[in-house]
This record gives sequence, C-alpha cells and structure tokens, in this order.
Amino acid sequence: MIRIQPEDFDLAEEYQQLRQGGAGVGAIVTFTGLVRDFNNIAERQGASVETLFLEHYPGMTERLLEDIIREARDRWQLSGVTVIHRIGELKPGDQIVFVGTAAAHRAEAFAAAEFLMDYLKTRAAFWKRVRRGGRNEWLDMKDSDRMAASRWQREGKQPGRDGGGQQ
Amino acid sequence: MIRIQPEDFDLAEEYQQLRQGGAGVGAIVTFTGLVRDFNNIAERQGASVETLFLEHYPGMTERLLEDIIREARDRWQLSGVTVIHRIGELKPGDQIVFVGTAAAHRAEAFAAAEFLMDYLKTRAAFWKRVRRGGRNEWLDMKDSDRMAASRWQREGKQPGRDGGGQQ
Amino acid sequence: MIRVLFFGRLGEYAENGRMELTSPPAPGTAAALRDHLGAVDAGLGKALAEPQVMVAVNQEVVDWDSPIHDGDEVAFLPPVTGG
Amino acid sequence: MIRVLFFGRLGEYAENGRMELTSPPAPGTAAALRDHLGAVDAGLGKALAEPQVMVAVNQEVVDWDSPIHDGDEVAFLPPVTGG
Repeated sequence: MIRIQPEDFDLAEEYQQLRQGGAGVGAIVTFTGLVRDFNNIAERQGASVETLFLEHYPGMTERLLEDIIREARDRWQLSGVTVIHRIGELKPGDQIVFVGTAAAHRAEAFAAAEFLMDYLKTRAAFWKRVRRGGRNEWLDMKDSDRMAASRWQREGKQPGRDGGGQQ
Repeated sequence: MIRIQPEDFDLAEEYQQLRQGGAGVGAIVTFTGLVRDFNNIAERQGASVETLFLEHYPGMTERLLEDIIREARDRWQLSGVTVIHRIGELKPGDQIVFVGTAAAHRAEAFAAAEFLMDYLKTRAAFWKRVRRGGRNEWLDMKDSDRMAASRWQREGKQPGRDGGGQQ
Repeated sequence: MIRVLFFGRLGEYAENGRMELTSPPAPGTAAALRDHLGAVDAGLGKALAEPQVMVAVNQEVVDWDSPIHDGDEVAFLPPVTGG
Repeated sequence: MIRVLFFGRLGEYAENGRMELTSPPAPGTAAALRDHLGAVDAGLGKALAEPQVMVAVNQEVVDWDSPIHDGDEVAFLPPVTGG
C-alpha cells in the first residue's frame, strides 16, 4: 500500500494492518523517519531555518513507489508492505516517512524495509527545501544515501533497473 | 530498556518512548516477532499442537540482554534501545518479542535492531516448547538463526565475545 | 503543445515550476529541449546542465536523446532528497 | 551446597528442573559435576553430553574445566530458542 499525503500517520494503525497477514506472519519491521533539527538538516550555518517543505511529482512519485514495492516483493517473500511519505510543510520531530514490512521470517522483513528506505531516499520523486531568512534553499542528496542505495544494485545493471535476486 | 514479562506489549507506547530521544532522532526501527502457526514452528507432522510455552533463566536472561544492548550501543550511535521478550504461554498471532531502536540515521537504527534480534535468537537464555498430544516437546535452534548471528562475529573472537567495532 | 515541469531547485526558473511550449524544439529530443531552454535563460541552462539532472517524458525517466512529441509532459528532475 | 538448574529439554530430568548437591563432585569442575550427574542418571548423562549444551556458573557461561565452589549456582543450558 502506498500513500502520499500531507496528513500525519499513525504507526499503531499501520502495524495492525500489517499484522492482518494471516497465521504465517512472524516478523513485522517498521521504519519511521522523523524530521531532525532543521539546521542540522541544512548542514551549514546561517540564518535559522523557518520551515521544511516537501515537494513531489504527483503521478510519477506513485509510479516509482509502485516499481520499488514490486521489486521488493520480487526479491523477498512478503505478506505485507506499506509505504507512506508525507508532503508539504513539516516541523522538527514530525513523522515524514513510514515503511512497514511483514513476512514469515525476520531477515526478509528487515531487508525489504531497508531496501525500500534506501530507494525512497534516492529514487522516489521527492525534493526537500528549507526556508530561512525569507529564502528557499533546496537540499542536496547525501552521499551516504547514494552509497546505501547502490548496495542493492547488481553488476552490469543500470541504477534502479535491476529486477529480482537476493542481495 | 529491557523487559521480560508474561504480559503483552503495546507497539505504539514503545514507539512514543523511543521518539522522546530529542531533536536528533531521525530514524526509529521497530521489530515485532509474532507467534506463527504452531505446527509450522514445530516443523514436523504429528498431533496438533496445543500450546507454546517460553521458559527463561531469570537473572541470567537479563544479564545477557544487558550485554547485548551494551554491545549494540558500542557499535552504533543510538539514542534509544528497547528490548521486550515475553515468557509463559502464548498462542498463534501473539506478540512474542519487540526490539526498537532510535538513532540519527537509519543505517544505525536498522543495523542495531537486526543485530539485537539475531542475538536474541541465539544467545539470550530463552527456550521454547510446544505441547501436543499431552507431551512437551522442546524446539531446536534453527540453522538460519545460527548463521544470522554469526554475521556479527569478528575473526579470531569467541561467539558473542566480540566487543565494539562496526560490522 | 509541450508541457514542461521543473522540480526542486529548478522550479525557480519558471512560474509555478512549469511552462508550455507550442512544439518540441528541433530535432525533437529531450536534449534539444534542454538546450532551447538554456538559450532562452542562461541561469536555467546552467542548472539543467548539472550532471545529476534527469529528464522524464510522460513520467518516465528517459535518456537525453529520447524523442519528444506534441502532447508530451516533460519534467526536469534534480537529484531527489526524499525520506 | 550446590544448586543445579536444568533448562529447556534438560528440565525433565529433575523435579521442577532443579536439584541440590551437598558439595561439588571431585575434582570440583563443571565437567566433574556433569559426569557425576550422568553416572546417577544415564538419560541425563546422554542429554548433557550433547555438544551444544553449555554450562553457567553463577549465571555466567564458563568452560567445562571451570571450578565449582560450595554455594555456587550451576545451570545446564541447551541451545536457546528465543524470539
């Protein structure tokens, strides 16, 4: 399930949903991303940051997320997958992204959740900007995110174009 | 925080606790283990299973969990760690174990949660038995769990005796 | 008509991050459209020339030599920063 | 007095999974205690001889040649199956 929304989400509700996967569900992993202190995010000094704003490409974002989830389901046996990404204005401490996975075994649930997060950071059509001193500043992708995502790529394949197969 | 208890736990409460780690918390990972269908767990045919029971070694269990958590905190920058393990009689679908980690970055939160689960499966003093046809049967450790735990060991060290250092 | 969308830091070069062209600039590739926009606005041209900028046609990321047809939606995408 | 605890499948060899010995069997090592118990109950002896069984003295896993003193708590631990 994919949701892109300005509204907040409720971890407990999402978890209960993932638990409904039947008697075979033995492992549920949830990842929740929170907005960290803005100035930390912007990673440089200057006027203090007023807001964090998330823009997306409606339509394309959903399509990319569907691809990502399909890829995760190809790689691992999953009984449930949920991806929620918030858009619009957020403040420090706010929940920004949720990934939940349910599987028979924990290795699958962990790997799929991490895979989805790595790809959300590097492939899904979201852009973050901060506003400070009355000006908008767009944030750059972190090298650590690029490296994290590259773990999942297989030799001789285009980034993000590799189909099934275990890591 | 470590809790060993017959009582069920509430994911939402544990999550809110982990969220209280201050403005630096950017990533919260939760793992919840559920009791799968008993006959599946016992992994062989026969009379149908009546109950699942978890025994532990009071005192030693807590000590081992403290060691494991200390090791996780040595390896990764964590702003919060929670481990809950239930004991006593459980039924299919019940929550049996919870691991929650909070960190600035998702890589740390994921790695620590997986590390803690691998060690809980192989090093903490818990034993599972099923009752069927009026007889108790103790379950064996799965090879997959042994292998998962061995990932974290460093060369030339005893299992479970390796201190700090990244994977 | 070609609908052109600009995301992230590219959005500042067009009102509301979008513009419309009556037809694809010759020879009708994504690269030609990029070069055309750069010729009109040097700042935009420089921003689009960044090596990490990608182009999507009808919401699918494509190579720069991909064709653009009348009615297409073309989007210029700087590196994403989601999650 | 030595307090001896048996966990998991080993528990069936002692009432409530525990027994008490007045003193450590000579020469006072964990292995000597294991052998002593095996001499009294062949079934228990066989179960304790499984290579994956571990011994803890005062809640610390130790080698089989570790000494056991009066007042110690000795526990025999089959492979764990938590989580």
